[in-house]
Amino acid sequence: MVTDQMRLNFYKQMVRIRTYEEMIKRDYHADKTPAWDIGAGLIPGEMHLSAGQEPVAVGLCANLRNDDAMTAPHRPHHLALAKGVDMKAMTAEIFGRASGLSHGKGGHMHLFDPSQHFSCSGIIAEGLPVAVGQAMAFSRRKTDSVAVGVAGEGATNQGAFHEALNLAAEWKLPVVFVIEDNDWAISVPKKVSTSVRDNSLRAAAYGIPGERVEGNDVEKIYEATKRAVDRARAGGGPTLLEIHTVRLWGHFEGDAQAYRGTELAEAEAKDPIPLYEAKLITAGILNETLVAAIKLESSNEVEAAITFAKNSPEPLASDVYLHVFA
Amino acid sequence: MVTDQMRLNFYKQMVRIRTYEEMIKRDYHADKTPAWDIGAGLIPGEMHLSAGQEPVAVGLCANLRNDDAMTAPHRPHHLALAKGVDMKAMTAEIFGRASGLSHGKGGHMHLFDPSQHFSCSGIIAEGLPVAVGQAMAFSRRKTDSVAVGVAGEGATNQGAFHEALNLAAEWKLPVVFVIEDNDWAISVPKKVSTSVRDNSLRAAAYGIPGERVEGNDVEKIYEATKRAVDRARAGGGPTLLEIHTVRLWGHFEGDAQAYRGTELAEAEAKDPIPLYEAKLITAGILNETLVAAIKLESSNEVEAAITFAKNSPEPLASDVYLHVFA
Amino acid sequence: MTTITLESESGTRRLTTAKAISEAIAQEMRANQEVFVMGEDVGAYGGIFGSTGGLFDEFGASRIIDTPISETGFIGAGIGAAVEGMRPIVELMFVDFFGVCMDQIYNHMAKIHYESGGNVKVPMVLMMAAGGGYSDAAQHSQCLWATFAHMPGLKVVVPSNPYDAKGLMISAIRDDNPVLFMFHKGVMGLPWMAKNPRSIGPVPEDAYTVPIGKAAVAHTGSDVTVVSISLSVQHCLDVAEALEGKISVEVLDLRTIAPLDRDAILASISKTGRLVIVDEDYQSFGLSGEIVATITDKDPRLLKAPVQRVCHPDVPIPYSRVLEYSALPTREKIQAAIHAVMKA
Amino acid sequence: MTTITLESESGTRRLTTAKAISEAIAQEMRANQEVFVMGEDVGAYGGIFGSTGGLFDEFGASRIIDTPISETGFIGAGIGAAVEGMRPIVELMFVDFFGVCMDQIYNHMAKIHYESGGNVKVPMVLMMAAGGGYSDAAQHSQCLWATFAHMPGLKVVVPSNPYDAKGLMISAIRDDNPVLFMFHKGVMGLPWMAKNPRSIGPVPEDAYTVPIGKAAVAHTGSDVTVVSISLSVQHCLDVAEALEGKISVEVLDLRTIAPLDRDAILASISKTGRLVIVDEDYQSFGLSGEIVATITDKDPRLLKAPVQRVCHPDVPIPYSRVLEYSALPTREKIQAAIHAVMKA
Ligand SMILES: Cc1ncc(C[n+]2csc(CCOP(=O)(O)OP(=O)(O)O)c2C)c(N)n1
Ligand SMILES: Cc1ncc(C[n+]2csc(CCOP(=O)(O)OP(=O)(O)O)c2C)c(N)n1
Ligand SMILES: [Mg+2]
Ligand SMILES: [Mg+2]
Repeated sequence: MVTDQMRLNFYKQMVRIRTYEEMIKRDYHADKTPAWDIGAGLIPGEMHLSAGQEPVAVGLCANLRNDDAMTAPHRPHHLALAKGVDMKAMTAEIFGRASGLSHGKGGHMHLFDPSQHFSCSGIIAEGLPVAVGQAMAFSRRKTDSVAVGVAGEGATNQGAFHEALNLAAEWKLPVVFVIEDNDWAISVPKKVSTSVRDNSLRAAAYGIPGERVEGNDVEKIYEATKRAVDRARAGGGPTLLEIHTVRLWGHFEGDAQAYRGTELAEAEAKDPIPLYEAKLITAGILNETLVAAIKLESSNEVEAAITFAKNSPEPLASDVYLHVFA
Repeated sequence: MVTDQMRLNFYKQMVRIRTYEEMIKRDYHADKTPAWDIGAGLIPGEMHLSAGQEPVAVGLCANLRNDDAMTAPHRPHHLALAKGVDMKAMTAEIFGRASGLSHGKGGHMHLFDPSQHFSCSGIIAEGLPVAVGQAMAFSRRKTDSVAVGVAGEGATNQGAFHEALNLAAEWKLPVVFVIEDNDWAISVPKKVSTSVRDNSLRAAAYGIPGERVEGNDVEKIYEATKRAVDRARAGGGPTLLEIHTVRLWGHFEGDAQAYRGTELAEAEAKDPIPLYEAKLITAGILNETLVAAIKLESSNEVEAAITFAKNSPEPLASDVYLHVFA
Repeated sequence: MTTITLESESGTRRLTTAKAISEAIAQEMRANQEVFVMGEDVGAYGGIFGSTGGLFDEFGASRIIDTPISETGFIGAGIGAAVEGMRPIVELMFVDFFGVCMDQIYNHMAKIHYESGGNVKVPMVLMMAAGGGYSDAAQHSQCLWATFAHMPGLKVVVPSNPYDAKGLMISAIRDDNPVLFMFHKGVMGLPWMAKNPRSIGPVPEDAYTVPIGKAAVAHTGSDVTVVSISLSVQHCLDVAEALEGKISVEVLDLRTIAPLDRDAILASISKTGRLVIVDEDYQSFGLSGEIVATITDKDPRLLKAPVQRVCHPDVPIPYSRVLEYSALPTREKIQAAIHAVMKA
Repeated sequence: MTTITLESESGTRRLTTAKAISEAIAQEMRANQEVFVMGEDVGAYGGIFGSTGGLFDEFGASRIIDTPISETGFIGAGIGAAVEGMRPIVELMFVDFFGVCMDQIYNHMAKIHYESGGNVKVPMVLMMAAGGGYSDAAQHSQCLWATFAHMPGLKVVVPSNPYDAKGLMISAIRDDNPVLFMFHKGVMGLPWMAKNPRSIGPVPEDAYTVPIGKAAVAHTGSDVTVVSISLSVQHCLDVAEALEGKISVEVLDLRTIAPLDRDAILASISKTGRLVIVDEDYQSFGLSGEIVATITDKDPRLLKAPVQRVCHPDVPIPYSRVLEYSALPTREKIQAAIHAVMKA
């Protein structure tokens, strides 16, 4: 049962994540011009932002505890924040600072927070087997923690997806596989890459439950992921969920998205945050004052994290030799 | 429609293959003792024989032409012989001779016959994508040839299986995927490795037809593979077939098979050749004289091939440097 | 960074390396119906690093094929098409992803010819981006060319400039062997990367070849031999030019790493006796060791001084700019190494 | 071949390398509940190369886990269990299969510690068989240790005898880093392979460690240094013994390839000035080059003669015995190389 309290919290968290992505986007682009250079500026390197996919992270993580594990893909910020990764340390990492989660060694695609059992990786689908192994540890130690492996719809055609699902199913491990279907893998639409329209159909190949959630609706996502997480926690084994969501921005920052044509405008009209905001206002859970306060609170928090990052020292050049071996 | 003529031919071919495997087994073990050494003797190295699986090769290949392609796995002899690979050149290859298919460079797991578009590889499931590519060439050139990718049931849990099926389905290529389910992957039984009992169920993950054939019955196999090959040839796209067969001998020669326990005796009772022989005798298609003649013809052919191999020269030591580049 | 014009004063046509590559592919595709391109985002997008820019418009979806994220699947499919006699060009977006498809690359693409005793050919190009310098971190910045060069059966070309890129791509497509065509992102002349002036240069319009397996003396000198490959060659040339009149630096651009042009290495070191190796790939068990061994196989006395290796140290590639540049071979480090080898 | 008894006259316990490895695993499993084993045929079968013999009987299916043929899946699962603090031992049956799972090995297992800035540990052993000599052809006979050594973040051990194998396995299990434990099939002392007498030897019963990263002088000498690893060390020792009284051969058994014991190499070459490298891995871009570069980094004049490399030539591994042995480093070739380096 989704309570109004939970609804308000869903909204807050989605706003928090969106604010984060907007401000990262701002600072990412701030100093890369005039001759745009991906390696220049305060935040160098590739940047995959998650605007539009907040409902997945928020609905899913509402079911998770600190001791539950998650492996996220190359587009990880929404998941990290919803999972509880410290915003300051994460931001400092994205800014490549010594105070970052990995002291500047990891960057935006390699966020590691052991306290949240959170990690991500830039190699498509290859985080899924790692989640299976975390679940293996949980089940061997007889805890009731669960592991969640998150990947995009494009990732479902990678061999690692198949192997991970089969292992988890065969060993009946507490894993939830969450596929974020945002219709695109960079410039390649699902229909030219994936031989089934609905990836949850692939659950049949492993004899596990599969479900597709339409609508990018945080409440429906919460409920579907709750069923899956509860099942895993209770020893019922893995579930494959595909959640239809939307990629509001480019694959990475700098992506002109010419390949999207008119679909881009359609996608923009599906922004889940204003839609949910309107719904909660209609339901009397939100009002304009509250909205403004929530947004202000979010920007304050994010600005503080960014300020922390900017004020943190860079790593020492000689630190490059540290942490090759434990 | 399976005619009596075809039945007789099925029987002959199965006997031919079995005879081949028996004689290879004999010569493989002949000179490895007293201290058994896998690398010693006339035929060194690993040896995966196919006794029990003849119905798959014979039923399948009855539908194939020279210009159809096949990629076979590490257990390839039955498939190679049924596909039409020259027995003498193949045997010489297995004996490591200069007159072999690959002048002694390939060996039993690397039989290549371009005239039959036949190849095999020792890496589990990795032949399947290659078959997809051969089908791609056929379809781009608008021929009606088909490609067949063969793998064991253990191979279906390898990522390459998944990727190959998705590609073939997405591109609607003329491929038939044939899974030989002999219940075992070396010492690991299907039930502890595969999360579905029936691999043909996995066709649903690609939106293609899937079918399981029980009984290790050459006629049923012929009919099922005919449906699949005809569909592929007609532009109807790929099919996934799982054929239940039996591994009568060890995974490789020298395998003591302790892990099989009582199942081994059960398997031996399922030898498809005496069963089919009895059926054809009952049906009046075969009689004892004919059986003896067929067996004699087979052993003559195989002995001739082995004699050819044994009498062929070894490659020159300096040939090791040839054929790195074309 | 200077602004780069696409037309030089003399009227010589100047192209970026990316454009030189896609032009090479286009010309071969026009000439040969059996050539086609496969990979992720090679179609409408034009390749993440521009290697297939414009091809989709000319050749359409049937010959410029966007694939699922199934590298084992589509590289394997390329192999299958190649053994049937087609000439596929397959793109693996980043070399760093080799681990999801190395079996197809190494156990199949590279070995089929040998295993078949020469009876099956695999005429295929596998192209891929390499290299760092823009904070793409540990999984998107590697070079790894020595990994492929270590394993027999592959030709591995790694051009440093547009002219060589076009000529080597045409050679690669026409070669009957599998060729790995590795381009450093920094030599591509991309509009969204640091602008390296040497990544744009004169490229003849007609199809021409640059031979696979032949190094080029990119800068002639007599005091010290600097052997390098790919983007690092550009840095070496900058340094060699800066040192002109002071130290006479010979820069050898290997262009191909397998097969290695050992004669060119021996010829240069016989002249200079002093060796600097500049390589963005991980230092140990890589290119630098093989270059040295090429010399000591012949005669260690060819070396008058300890060898200077300016390579990526044996650490994974860090994200932060300060850390990454602390690891990368830079002009400063190259210059310091040249001074060191001259003093020794 | 001589017959080998499992009890020497003196009563010292003698084990095969396979048994030494499985004993090491058993002892660590008894001591630490977090250790478990995963892989294909590691259970009732006992490992295709005997590395897990007897473990299933003692520890059962819950700790000795037979996996599907899903190397990416189960190596990834090992990594996941390791980051949660368990100590998995995962077997990849043949190193040749690395290509189906290299992403887990190299982009994950090896890099997580660095990428996490030291916050996440991956205490895991990945063991695998390597090497040829028994006609298992191109896809089942490779060594490839230099491939792994080239890429930072992995420790790579390659024992040549039972004593080292047990001690290195215990060190590997206790190490907080991912360790690749590579065993040549020829050193395992398997009942179904050529019987190499040095593959059986004295092994203390108690748990003990052999340090990772330390070479051993397996035979002391002063005329020539022969550096080798794995099964080739056994051949080098045979040759060194045969040459006793004629040429004083120092045999250095590296035991670990990454990190490489450069001090041991330099110490020996400083003494002898003559170098032979014997390596069953592909020659180019491999171990031999790095050994040479270790020396020329310091001083090329340490080398009094051209280096002799007795390595697998740069060709895929052929099937036929005559072809394979034409490529493999044999006692004859090692001896010839020693004579050559002494004459130069
Ligand atoms: C194995 C591998 N192949 C290719 C890539 C390059 N790549 C990065 S993101 C991406 C698209 C991923 O699509 P999807 O899984 O749908 O996730 P999304 O980006 O839509 O969130 C690709 C192809 C990669 N990182 N890893
Ligand atoms: C990628 C890979 N992993 C493991 C192996 C080792 N191996 C060879 S055959 C085999 C079992 C194959 O079982 P299955 O696919 O059922 O074929 P079968 O042997 O029963 O014919 C294994 C694990 C391999 N060759 N390749
Ligand atoms: Mg997507
Ligand atoms: Mg089987």
